Amino acid sequence: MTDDELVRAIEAVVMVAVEPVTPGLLAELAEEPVERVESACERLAASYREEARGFVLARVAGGYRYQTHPDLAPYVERFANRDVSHRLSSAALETLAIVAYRQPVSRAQIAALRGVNADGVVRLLEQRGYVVGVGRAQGPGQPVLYGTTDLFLERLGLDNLSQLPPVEDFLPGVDVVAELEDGLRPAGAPGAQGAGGPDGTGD
Amino acid sequence: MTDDELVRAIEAVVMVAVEPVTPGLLAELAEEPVERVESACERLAASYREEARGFVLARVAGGYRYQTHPDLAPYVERFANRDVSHRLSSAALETLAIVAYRQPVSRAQIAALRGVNADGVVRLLEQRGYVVGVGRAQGPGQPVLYGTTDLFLERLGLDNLSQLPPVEDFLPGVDVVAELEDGLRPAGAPGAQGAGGPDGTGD
Amino acid sequence: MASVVTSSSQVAPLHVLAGPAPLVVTPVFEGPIDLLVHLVASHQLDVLEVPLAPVVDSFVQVLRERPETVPLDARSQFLLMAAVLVEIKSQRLLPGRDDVDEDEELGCWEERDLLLARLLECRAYAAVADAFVALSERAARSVAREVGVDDGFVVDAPDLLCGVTPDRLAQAYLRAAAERVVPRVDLSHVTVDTVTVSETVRALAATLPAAGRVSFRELTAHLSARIEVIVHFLAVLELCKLGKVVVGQAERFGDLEVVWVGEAYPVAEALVGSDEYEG
Repeated sequence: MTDDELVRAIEAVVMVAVEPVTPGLLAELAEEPVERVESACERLAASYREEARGFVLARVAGGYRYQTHPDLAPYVERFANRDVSHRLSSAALETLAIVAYRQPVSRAQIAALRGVNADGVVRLLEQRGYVVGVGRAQGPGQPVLYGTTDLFLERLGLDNLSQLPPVEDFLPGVDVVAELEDGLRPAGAPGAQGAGGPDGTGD
Repeated sequence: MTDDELVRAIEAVVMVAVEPVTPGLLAELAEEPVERVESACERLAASYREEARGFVLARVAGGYRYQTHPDLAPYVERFANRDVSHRLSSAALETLAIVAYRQPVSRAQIAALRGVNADGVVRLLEQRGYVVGVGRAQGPGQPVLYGTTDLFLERLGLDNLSQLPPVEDFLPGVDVVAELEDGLRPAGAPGAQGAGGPDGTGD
Repeated sequence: MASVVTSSSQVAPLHVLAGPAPLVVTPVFEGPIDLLVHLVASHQLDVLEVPLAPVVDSFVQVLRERPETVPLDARSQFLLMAAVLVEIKSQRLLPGRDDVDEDEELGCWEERDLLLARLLECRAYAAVADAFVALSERAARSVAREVGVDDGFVVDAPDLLCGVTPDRLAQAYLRAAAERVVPRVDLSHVTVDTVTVSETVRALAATLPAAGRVSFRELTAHLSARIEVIVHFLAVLELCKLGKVVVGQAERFGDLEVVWVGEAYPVAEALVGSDEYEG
């Protein structure tokens, strides 16, 4: 393997790694001696510094990873704190409601209930501190089970979970059932809010 | 902001993004015009290509993201935990193609075209996150209209729908059309052989 | 491989579907079924001379005896081809061919063109599906970075729950937990025929008892659309099945004669069973 090839392989692997990649693992992947890999990494890191890239190849916790150059922290911070919207989307709110009423619940269970993948929404809710992993389910894969946080209770003005309103109170009357299908209209469509809550037979 | 600063900011922000970053968002963060940001991104992507980096700055689903160079798939594959999940069946792929080219389209329209019920296939595609309800049709029942998602674009490595290969390129050749037409000639029409159709292709 | 009892000996087979076509054996034809369809469609073989029952029988026999020799593709191909043959033959057997007016003939072409367009479009999408696979395989060779912002960066969490009350949360739960209502299928694009078989059965039951012996041609003389003739044909068959009429034919391919033999004024409800023909 030429030096160039080795450097390219390092760039590719480190780019997609979530955790710092050890020189040992890189050496294994490239089938090259660790020393050679390590010196290639150092050269690469130096070249990024010289070229004044917006990122650096940092040696962290025994491995290499890409991180942003400290100079650019203001942009990264602004990016991280950007507020796409100041409200939860209805998809996120529904997911939060499922966690609130069904906790502890796994992402797969949420997805099964909502009919769509829930990973992104759960991650958002977790980032915002409204839900948190509270344990792991038995069984294959031992998926994380989620529950709501104190912050969630606080923001809703509740003392504890037993104060969540019983959902039965919101089940529609028989006369409303006929209008349920209209409730499938995407939220925000004119009239969607009208008939005392959109669809939902509760089961 | 100098060109160099802009490029560094772009590198930093895209490096920490989980999803493709739109030029609009980059422009907002850098407080620069979108056009300038976009051309800086293009120059940056070109420079990575020229330097034969192990990663590329790709334009996918309307934004920029870092991804590994295809050459290095052998190294990355052994490392990244990829969703090598189940391939789509040809029925699912054909339905996906119909949604992609005809969106927004209802399940009934898909079924009418394919000649078979499309509910199961559409549900599968929805679960996989490739299609999503994008609205409702006017008219009785207000059926859900489906369109493709950003994930679909990402999986195909496309920036936007206009990059889909033109469907005309995939129409069968003239010989096949003639044969299909033969098979469809109103059978038993005594003069059908010579009379030719209104389309004039006759035999 | 295919011995064809026609004047023409060099006929290109119809490449409608890939894969080996199931073979069929009939008194006048022996060979792949797609070739049979091609010969019929190109008028090199008169479909009226091809009994279709043996075609199906021989295929079913092969299915029974050596099911492993008929892959799924071949089975579906056979079904498609057999359906095409049955359709062609049933159209030829329908009376009233000679006096179709030009509009209807045009309508027929129009229908055929629509069908052709649909077939072509489906074919194109199938090819596109292959292109999608190629595209996604190419795209899969690149892996996207999805590492996200480092924990070192402070992320202020704005109150996204601003304005959300416990009641709204409960309603959101009901929305989420509700069984997904299956959207009704939109039939608005389907042209609904104005006349159905069951209606026609009732109409015939009202008129036939007093009509005596009528020919099917007379019975359908006032009709302008082919679909109405077909509906009448199905209605007569339905009445025949119910034992209300007897259908006779003086000569092969001669006009059908219809005679009412049921009670004079049948109760309409007795004929309700034919509703399933609707649509």
